[in-house]
Amino acid sequence: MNNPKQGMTLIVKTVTRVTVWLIVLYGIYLILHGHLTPGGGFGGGVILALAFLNIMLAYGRETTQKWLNIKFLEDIEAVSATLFLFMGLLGIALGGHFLINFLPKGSPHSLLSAGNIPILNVLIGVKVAMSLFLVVWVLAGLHEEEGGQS
Amino acid sequence: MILPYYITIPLLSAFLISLIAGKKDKWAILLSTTAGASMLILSIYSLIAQNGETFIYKMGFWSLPVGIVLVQDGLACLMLVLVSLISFTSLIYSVQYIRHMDRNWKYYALFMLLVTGMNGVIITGDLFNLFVFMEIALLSAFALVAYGGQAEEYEAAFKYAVMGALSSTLVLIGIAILYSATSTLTMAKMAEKVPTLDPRLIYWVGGLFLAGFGLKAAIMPFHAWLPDAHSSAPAPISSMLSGVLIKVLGIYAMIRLYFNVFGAPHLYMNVFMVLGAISIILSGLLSIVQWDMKRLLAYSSISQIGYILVGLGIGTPLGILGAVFHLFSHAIFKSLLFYNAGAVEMALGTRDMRKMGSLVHALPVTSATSLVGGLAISGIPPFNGFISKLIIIIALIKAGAPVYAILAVIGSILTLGAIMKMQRFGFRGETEISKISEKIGWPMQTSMVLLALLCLLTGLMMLPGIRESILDPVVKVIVDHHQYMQLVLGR
Amino acid sequence: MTLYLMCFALFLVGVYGLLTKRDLIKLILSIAIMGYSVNLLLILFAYKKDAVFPILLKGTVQGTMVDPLPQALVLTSIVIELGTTALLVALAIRLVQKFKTFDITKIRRLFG
Amino acid sequence: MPVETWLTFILGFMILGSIIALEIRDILSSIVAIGVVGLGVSVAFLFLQAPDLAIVQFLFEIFALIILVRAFVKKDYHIETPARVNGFIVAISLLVLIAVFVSSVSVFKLLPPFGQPLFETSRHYVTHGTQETGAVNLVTAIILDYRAYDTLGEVTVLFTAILGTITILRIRKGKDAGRKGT
Repeated sequence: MNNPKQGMTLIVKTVTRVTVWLIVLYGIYLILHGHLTPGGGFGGGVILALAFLNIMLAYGRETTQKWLNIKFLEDIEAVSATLFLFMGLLGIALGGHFLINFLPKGSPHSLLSAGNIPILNVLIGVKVAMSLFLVVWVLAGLHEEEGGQS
Repeated sequence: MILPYYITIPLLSAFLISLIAGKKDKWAILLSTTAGASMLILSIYSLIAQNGETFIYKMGFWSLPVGIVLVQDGLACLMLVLVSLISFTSLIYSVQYIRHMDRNWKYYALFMLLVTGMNGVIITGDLFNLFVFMEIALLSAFALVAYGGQAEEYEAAFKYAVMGALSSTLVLIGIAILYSATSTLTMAKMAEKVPTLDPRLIYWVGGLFLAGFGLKAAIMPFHAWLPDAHSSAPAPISSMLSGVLIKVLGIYAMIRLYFNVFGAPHLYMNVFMVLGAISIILSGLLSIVQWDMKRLLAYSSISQIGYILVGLGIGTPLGILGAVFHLFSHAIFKSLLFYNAGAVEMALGTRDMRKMGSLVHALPVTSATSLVGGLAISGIPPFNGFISKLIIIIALIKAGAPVYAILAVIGSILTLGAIMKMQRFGFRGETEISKISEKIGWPMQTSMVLLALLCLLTGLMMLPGIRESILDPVVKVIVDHHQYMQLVLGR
Repeated sequence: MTLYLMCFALFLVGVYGLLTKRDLIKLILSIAIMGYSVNLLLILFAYKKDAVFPILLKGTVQGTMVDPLPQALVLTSIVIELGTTALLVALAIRLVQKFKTFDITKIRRLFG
Repeated sequence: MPVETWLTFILGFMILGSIIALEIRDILSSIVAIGVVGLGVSVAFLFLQAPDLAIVQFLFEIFALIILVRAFVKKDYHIETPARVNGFIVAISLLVLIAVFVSSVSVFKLLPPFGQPLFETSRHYVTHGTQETGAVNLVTAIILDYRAYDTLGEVTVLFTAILGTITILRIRKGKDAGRKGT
């Protein structure tokens, strides 16, 4: 934690490299099974954000900036919100009402069921992940910049 | 049905602005003004086409207590027109005003989110949904108040944010208790069940809502944040906050709850009258002693909110007509006055009236329109403010509350004094000012002239033919509280 | 009934902090406490005796369920509270940068 | 032990934790105490049969802690200045709050007692939810189908919050740095 720009020690970096994928996998699992098990887009999205955060803390800000294009993340955030709105507008086009569940419902307990719900869950998951990561990114960035000045 | 488009148009424009704006603000301006104009057209069209009817829109086609319902009745229509009007002129005004600060698309995206939140609050028929959209409007308002990036702006925004968070929590507790007692969130369904509940419960929950929405409307004991926030924000945002935000989040939500859901309990009508009278007198006095032009206007906003509350508290159709009309006209002239203050601040770089002088030659349009706005707010005849205040005072006398009528007249004189001070020192002082740092361009002039004309023209809304089609349905919604429930539930 | 009252007391602890504390961070924490209490109150209202969580499990016959609607509301309100907290923290950081203090009584350039 | 007893313990512990968080001088301990209270909420959600919420509350709690610690503790680690607490204000606010609390006692008595909700609107969700939406998790069915409009608003709130945060924290340069304060 001494120099936030360089990140932490090699041990932490190596462990992070392995565990981040597990965390991401778990987040994706939670999001996709949102209509079947507890969790859903919000929980899964936070887990994804925590995975990104893990990278940021372990590898430091500069390396993370190389890996993750921040502007791109902002765009993904806006796109996922827009797509949520478009799902609602598609409801008007296909079902006659805003945000109507227009896809076939399928049989309960299967992964591809419940019409719109899995799609909306994925959109929310992406949106939450990006938003929360960006919040911490911006808040943390301000500090380091201030540190650089003084 | 056009109801969901009041949400989707501003929301889509906010999302698209953040996607395609890039670094410059050109696209942002284009998109947001297009959205603003289309909402203005939509809302005026629906006001004309409404014809006293009530439209219901079921979100996702779920039957009533299960899903969320949107309701568009006379009151909602009028508020939508008001929000679209003020937001459209503010957007035009912003084009020059914000460029003088910086060129950033984020301002326009946040502005459209603010409009989304207010529209959502207006058209919803569901109590929790009202809370969610209230939060959208509040969060964007916090960020917009802090937009200028000065120390005072952060301080004002922080104060506003803490107060806003407290009021939202109070409202949410009220919603939770009402849900537990009635087992529904649809306001019409709640209204159906309220008569079966113990009145003590309604009084207590009403107290929570009074504190929560009173904080948002800045009624007198809860007003501490307003003068700071409204004077520190950029001028177009001040006019949005003072003109429509406190009315939509505060007064409109209170009308829906206390009149349409609770059925206008007597206790709260009296509380409205008392708090309204306190607001009129105290903040009238406070506004006279201010030397900061925008602070003066901010205090006078609290005083005018007091008039609206007193009018609502009378409870007679005439009083409510006055309150609704005053709500409408106050939005127009207060926004106009804030535009003027913003123009003066931009030209002179200060808001302190002691440093100003005669601006009649330097800023002809601004000083002329400020005279119109000032006369309207202090209730001088041909302007709309005169008519609305007159109706409230007549209603007070008719309802047998002469004390309140005298207080209202005194408040009007206090407002006149404050406005005279603003005119005397701010626009028509002794020292002739010829050198201004920045010219007021056509976008700002257009919006000022437009609102000044409307100050005169909206007085025509009281003419017999127009009044029946626009204002009377609104009054009917508020007075006849069973009607709302029956229309929404389809009985 | 006792539980409702305790939850309301938790809310009042938050309000007490908001009224008396003079530290920027303490104010933010007080708002967080109020948020917890409201969320918990909603879920307390939803609880039904001997009921199970509102998720159908495969192959089992489930008994009565607790009220799912407040759970959905609380999910929304948790997210809203996080958004408010983030915004408040951002404002507080800026205030500390400008005024070099955490004490709200010393941050008084405006009055009113 | 019945649920009520457990919840009474948890709630008492939460009230204690929040008082400690408010009264303690050290800001890091204060933030950690709030985190513990948040975890208490999460456990209470588990007892109240809301696993969805327990997960989300737990995760958002961690996140709020990260934000708070990252924002305030790292560089300007500070100990609260021993502010002269105005005894008058404390006494007045305590009196008012106690009055509110006492008045609330009779109101909470009027509500349906703990464990017996009215369950009118929600009966529809429980009996028809899976059949109408296809989702077996009824909370998901509500937030993404019955009340999807709320969720659209919620997504917008998050969007607004992040946009606002970026706007507030954006680095300002150029001519506005010289803009006159009033």
